Amino acid sequence: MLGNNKPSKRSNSNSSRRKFIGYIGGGALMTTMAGCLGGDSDDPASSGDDDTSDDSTEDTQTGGTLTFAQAGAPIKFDPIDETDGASSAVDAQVYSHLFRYGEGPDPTAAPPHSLATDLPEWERDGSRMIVEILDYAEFHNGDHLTAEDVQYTFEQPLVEETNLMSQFDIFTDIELVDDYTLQFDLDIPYEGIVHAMVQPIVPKDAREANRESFGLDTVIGSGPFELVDWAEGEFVRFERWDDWWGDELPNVEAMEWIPIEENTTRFAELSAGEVDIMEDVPPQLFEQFDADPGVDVFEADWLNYFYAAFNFNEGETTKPEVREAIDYCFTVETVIEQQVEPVGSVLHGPLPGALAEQWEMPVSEWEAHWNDRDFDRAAELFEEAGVPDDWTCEIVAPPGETREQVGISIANGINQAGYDASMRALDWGSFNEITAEQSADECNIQIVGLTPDPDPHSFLDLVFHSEGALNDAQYSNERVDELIDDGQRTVGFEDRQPLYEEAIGHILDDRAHIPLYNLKRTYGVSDNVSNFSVHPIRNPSLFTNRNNVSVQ
Amino acid sequence: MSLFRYTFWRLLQTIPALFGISIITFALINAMPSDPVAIMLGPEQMASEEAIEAARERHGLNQPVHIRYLNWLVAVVQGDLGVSFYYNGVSVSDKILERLPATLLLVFASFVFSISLSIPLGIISAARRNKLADHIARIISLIGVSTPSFWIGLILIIVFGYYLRWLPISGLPMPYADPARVSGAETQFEVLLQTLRHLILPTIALGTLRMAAVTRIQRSAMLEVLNSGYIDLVKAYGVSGRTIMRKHALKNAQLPVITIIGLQISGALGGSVLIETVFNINGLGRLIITAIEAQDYPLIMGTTLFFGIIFIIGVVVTDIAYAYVDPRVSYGGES
Amino acid sequence: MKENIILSVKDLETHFFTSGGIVRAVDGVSFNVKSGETVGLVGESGAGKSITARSILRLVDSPGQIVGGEITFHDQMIFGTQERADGTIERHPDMLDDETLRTQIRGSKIAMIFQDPMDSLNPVFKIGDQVRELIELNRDVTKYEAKEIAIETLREVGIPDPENRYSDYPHEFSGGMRQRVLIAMAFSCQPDLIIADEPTTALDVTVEGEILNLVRDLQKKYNTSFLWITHDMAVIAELCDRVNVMYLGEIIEQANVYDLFDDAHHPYTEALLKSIPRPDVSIEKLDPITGVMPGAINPPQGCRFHTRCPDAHRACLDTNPPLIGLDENEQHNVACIKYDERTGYWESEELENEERNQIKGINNV
Amino acid sequence: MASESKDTIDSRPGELFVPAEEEYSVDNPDEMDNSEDVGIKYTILQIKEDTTARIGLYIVSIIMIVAIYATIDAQLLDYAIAERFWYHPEFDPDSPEANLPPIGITNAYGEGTVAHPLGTDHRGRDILARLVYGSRVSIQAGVFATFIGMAGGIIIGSVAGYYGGRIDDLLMRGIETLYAIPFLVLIIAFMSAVGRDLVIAMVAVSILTTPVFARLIRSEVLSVREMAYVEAARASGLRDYQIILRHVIPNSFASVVVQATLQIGSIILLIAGLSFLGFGAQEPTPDWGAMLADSRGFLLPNPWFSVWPGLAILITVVAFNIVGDGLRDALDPYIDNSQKEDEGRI
Repeated sequence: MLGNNKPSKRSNSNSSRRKFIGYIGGGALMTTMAGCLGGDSDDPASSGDDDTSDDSTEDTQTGGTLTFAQAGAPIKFDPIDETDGASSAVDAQVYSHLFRYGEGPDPTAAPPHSLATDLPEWERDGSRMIVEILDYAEFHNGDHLTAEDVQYTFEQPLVEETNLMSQFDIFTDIELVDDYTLQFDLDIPYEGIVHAMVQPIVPKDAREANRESFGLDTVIGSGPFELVDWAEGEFVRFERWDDWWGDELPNVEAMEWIPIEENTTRFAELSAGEVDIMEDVPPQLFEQFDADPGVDVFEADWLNYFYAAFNFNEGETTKPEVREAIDYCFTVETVIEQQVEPVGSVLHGPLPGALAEQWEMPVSEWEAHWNDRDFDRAAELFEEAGVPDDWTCEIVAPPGETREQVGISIANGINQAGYDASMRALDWGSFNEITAEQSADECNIQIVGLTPDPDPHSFLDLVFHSEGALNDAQYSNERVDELIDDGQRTVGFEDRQPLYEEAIGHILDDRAHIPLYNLKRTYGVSDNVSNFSVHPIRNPSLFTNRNNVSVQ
Repeated sequence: MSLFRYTFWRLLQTIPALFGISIITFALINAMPSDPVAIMLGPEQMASEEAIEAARERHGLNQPVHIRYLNWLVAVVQGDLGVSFYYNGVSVSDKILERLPATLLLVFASFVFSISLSIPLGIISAARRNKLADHIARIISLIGVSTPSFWIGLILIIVFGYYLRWLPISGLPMPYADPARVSGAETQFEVLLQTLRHLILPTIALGTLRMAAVTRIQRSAMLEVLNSGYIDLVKAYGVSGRTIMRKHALKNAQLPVITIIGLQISGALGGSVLIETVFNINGLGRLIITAIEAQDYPLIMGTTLFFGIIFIIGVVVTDIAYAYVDPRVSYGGES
Repeated sequence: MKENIILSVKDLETHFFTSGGIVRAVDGVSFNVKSGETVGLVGESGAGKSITARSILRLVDSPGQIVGGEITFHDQMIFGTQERADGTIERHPDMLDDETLRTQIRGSKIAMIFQDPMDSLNPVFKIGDQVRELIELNRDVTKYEAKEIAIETLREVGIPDPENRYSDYPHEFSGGMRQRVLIAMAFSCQPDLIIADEPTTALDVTVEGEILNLVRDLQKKYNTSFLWITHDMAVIAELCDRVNVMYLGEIIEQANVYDLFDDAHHPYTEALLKSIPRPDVSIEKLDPITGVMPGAINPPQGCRFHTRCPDAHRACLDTNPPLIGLDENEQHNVACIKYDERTGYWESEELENEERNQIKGINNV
Repeated sequence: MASESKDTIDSRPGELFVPAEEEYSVDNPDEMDNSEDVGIKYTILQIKEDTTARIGLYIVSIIMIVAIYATIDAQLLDYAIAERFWYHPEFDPDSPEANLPPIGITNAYGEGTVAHPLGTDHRGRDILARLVYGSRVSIQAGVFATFIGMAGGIIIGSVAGYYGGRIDDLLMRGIETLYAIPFLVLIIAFMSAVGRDLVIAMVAVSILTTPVFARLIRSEVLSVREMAYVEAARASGLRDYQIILRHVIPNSFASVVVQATLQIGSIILLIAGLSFLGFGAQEPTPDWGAMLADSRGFLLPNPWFSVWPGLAILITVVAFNIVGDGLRDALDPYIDNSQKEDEGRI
């Protein structure tokens, strides 16, 4: 839903464009991001040490209040103009979505959790889709939910030019076939657009009545929970909407979400029983979870991709030998094992583990492509490339503990190879300025993360296509551009897969990036909560087509 | 000159100071390297060119600086501090008024804590000069003045928050908040109890420095007073030691304490920024940190202005209190 | 002059234990004050006059200590010592404890007028209240009566429109007015003895004249005995009946005022008299006493004045002369070996200046 | 309240008994002669006697030596000494030669071991090493900012105090504005505008300590200006700036020195506060405040991690304050410094 850029809308030149790179990870100064994409190959529950699958058999009590400690404070609950993950997590409870995710990372239709009664029917070889929605959905204020509301939800971001504008401007036209059926026309055919349609639907009339206060004072959705009261930075209080039009009601009667930004305090409230679930468990507290029997850690693999991108615009990193030399400066496995485990795992290619498997990518080949640490070889390559002795490799990254540590380890490696290297963590504003300029003496390597839709196209197009929205490193390779554009147009897995495999092959040969790691979503859950589960993409999953959490 | 006219005149004098603050803050903010719009649109957006341009237009960021300052000033005079970027859509004044009570409560509590402890401590240590009580008081106040307030906060959190779990360590519910919104409280009285429980640790952390400083001043002021002629006189006329302390000496020894309290308000407000961060209290202090990190121009201007206003009110109040206590200072006369 | 002595001071010693050494500010002073009599205590600054005065009311703070001698007022012993078995001195059993001293003596029996009017009135309280409080404390009268007395006394000491000035603050009074208030305070408590510690020094001459006349009238009216401390011989001549001249912590001459002025014996007293203009005697040139009073930490050998005494002989170095009576009923005593044949003063040669300075050099640490 | 009456007799030196008196102290009775109590020699002598001041002086000198060593090693030799004999305070070199314990999150913040007496931080760096090198930041900031603040304050204060009138009002209004915004808020706004870096933090703090000295010196100058010898100097035709430099400033020097020592202490606290909020020294520079900020994330696994930096700050500031108090008592026991004691402390 969040995060991907509309490929068809080519922005003109690659001039200094201000871009943001999807950023995930705990400890962000700004609010933390709710889950975007997380692939989890088999069992939906995480690979953590929890065992949710079996306790659904015991009699789940209903009632009670679930308290949930968010890592960031939500600001506004208007799906049309969403700014941060904490707010979108709240929206997921209050609004019903057009489509929902099933067990794995593919969008499905699962009424009453999703408004769409079925997956979209494609026409005009992929450039038109028909979506049918159920006819008995109602909003909290009693208004009836019709196709008009859905149309309004997808068109309004363009009218108000909100942040979601770039996601929905792929739709050239949205027509109401009848009260409960819509026809979406796409600028260019793109199968993955369905991911962007797992979108909370707003009540048109209620929102138009007072657009300014919608999402602040008045929050009207059609989901199983009503938002009864909230104070920014203090709490958000939900109550179960007993006459919800769905066939099943959530077990918990009410929910209280409290933002506690400080990791340790959040954990203390959890272990003190003040809070039932805690979002985002920092690595250093994993030991505390083992020590405390009353709480468990749930981990979900997240479809994100953290990498070190070289500056192709100017400076030493434009030379392939220098990029290879830097590869020799550190062993990615040891750095990630030291700095990122147990909150993430190492990656060797631009697609995260689950997605790579789903698209049958040669992961073992990718792994062989990267070298272990060898300072002499690195020094030789630097010599070969004629790098001046006083060269300083400038590494930059936006704020974030894990990213800074990885950056420092890389800088150490380059130091050992005889060249100077400096690692700077910048606040978001200056990071964007510097990466937009890509000047040689400001930014040779940028370390950052990406959270696009779980479709290879959006991963590759964004940063490897010469006109990709986030390709400010200005990597360009015609063959790769061709493969990505074809990949988007073709329909069907068999035809798209080889295109992407070849494109990634070129990318790895050019060493455009050094893939680093994939971060997991972590939740600390106390024992008196049952049926809690994590999902590769949408978290926290409290009351969904997959589970219905309950609390003692 | 009556008290009222003195207050009015004193407030008038603060207008240039307020004006000065707004200029300094506006100048500082415009020197900020990065572009607030880029941040405003949030890191997870794939914002395209148009979205950025639109946001820039919406917040009037493309006019020249001095025009923007004048618009801002005109708006402020009418009480409209503009709309916050970060909390998109929420007006700055609402956000500040929403967060102000927590800071005021915290600063007020820290003053009550520090004054109620430091004045008796200062007096006792002056009365029992070079005796045990004096040495203890001096050691406490010396350490108190030299300890970083946020470090005390951390230690209190470790000891009372995590290990002993006696006291809550995060958040600060307002006493007037309605019970439904405060966890663990049904009646309004219980809300008050919760507020007090939440206040204890942050108040100690913020108040220790002030308590120590006022103790030192109270002690040296008391010593000076005790060595003065009028104390000799009343002693010679058979007035008891207790009355001398409680009546004759105390009132004079309060004067330097009152002036220093006025000056400490600025320190306390500064300190609250730290303590609110440590104790996760949603006050003005944390708001300004969030505002600065998000380079939210109007919010920064608003909070800095409010900090200035609170300080100036504090100084004026202490001046009046001083004039009330010390007859030599006639209101507005040759003070 | 009535015979009964109301205050008697014998061998009073008050020392200060400072880091630089023990300062013998008052080193064996004896005198007495008869009822209705005004006794003067005169000497240069640093002679220990004020310390003597404050010792009488035990107002000496640390590091100062009254370490010896006896002070009795009527039949009450304000200060006294006795020897313990092991030779150390302890407090005399019938010496008044602090509480009784405070309630029965201070203010009610003995009052004090301080030197610096600017610093002796509490700046944050009204003048009237300060006077009323002392009256109320030292005379068993009601609050209302005390206020009446206060206003009356203020009028008596010459403060215009006392009813209104009652509620004014000290900073609204001039130096002279404030001194009048201090005097009002003293008299209003109807004490038997008032100790005046250089009350007019801080005032300019004209105001000083008025204050002196005021005090003389009130003294006659209430027949209060006075212990007047000053460094100004003119004030002594004006007010006092008997005089004690002090030098470096000791009384070196005692006499009633006429004998002192006409027939001064001690060289220091003569020098003092020579150094001021006198209406009754015409002298060409005032010659001030050479040198400065030495430090009291270790005073000069023998007679303490010998370092500056024009008639100093070698014998003066041997003993520190006690007060000896010049006549039978000891009205006029002097502490100088010139008047005591046994000391061999006349046989020894005169001390040379260098020797005197040299000796002086020793004690100047 | 005051000790009422104590009838017990406690003997004082020299077997003389002491009648219990209300214990209100008189420092030096009016009869005392203390004409020689002046001059630097005497001040040092006084401090020697004052045991606490002496202790303070020792601690301050130790810390100064450590800071100077750290500055030399860090800025000139680029941690050469640290690397050979000890641990590199900024990086966690996972180079095998440095035979360091394996660095990584899981075993990073070990408790105190022989190799790491105070344990290691979340990046495996030795806490003791970082404390030593962190002293560089605090002392540099404290001393640097104080001197600049003092210089600025002397200039502004003496000009305002000496000339008075409109200049005085103008300068004082400016100073008051700086005072109106709480110290920390103004610095944070300043830092966010100009950029977060230690040098900038120091400059910001020194600009903002100027008012403290300006007010102090102005009041001193006002009192000194009335003195006879300044009148005499003016009468003898000395130009204003000569009078200020030769007469006015030296005489107000006593309280300036005292205020400077106390000010260093409060600046160290302020810089620690700034670093705690992320506005002071940036990673990986070792800095006490920043260490405290890092330690917040590890209060549970390793509470000691946040104790040591705080203790370092406490001891340093206590030392400066003791020396400041000692100086004040030595230079002028009755210096009316109570007013100027500690404006602007956070």
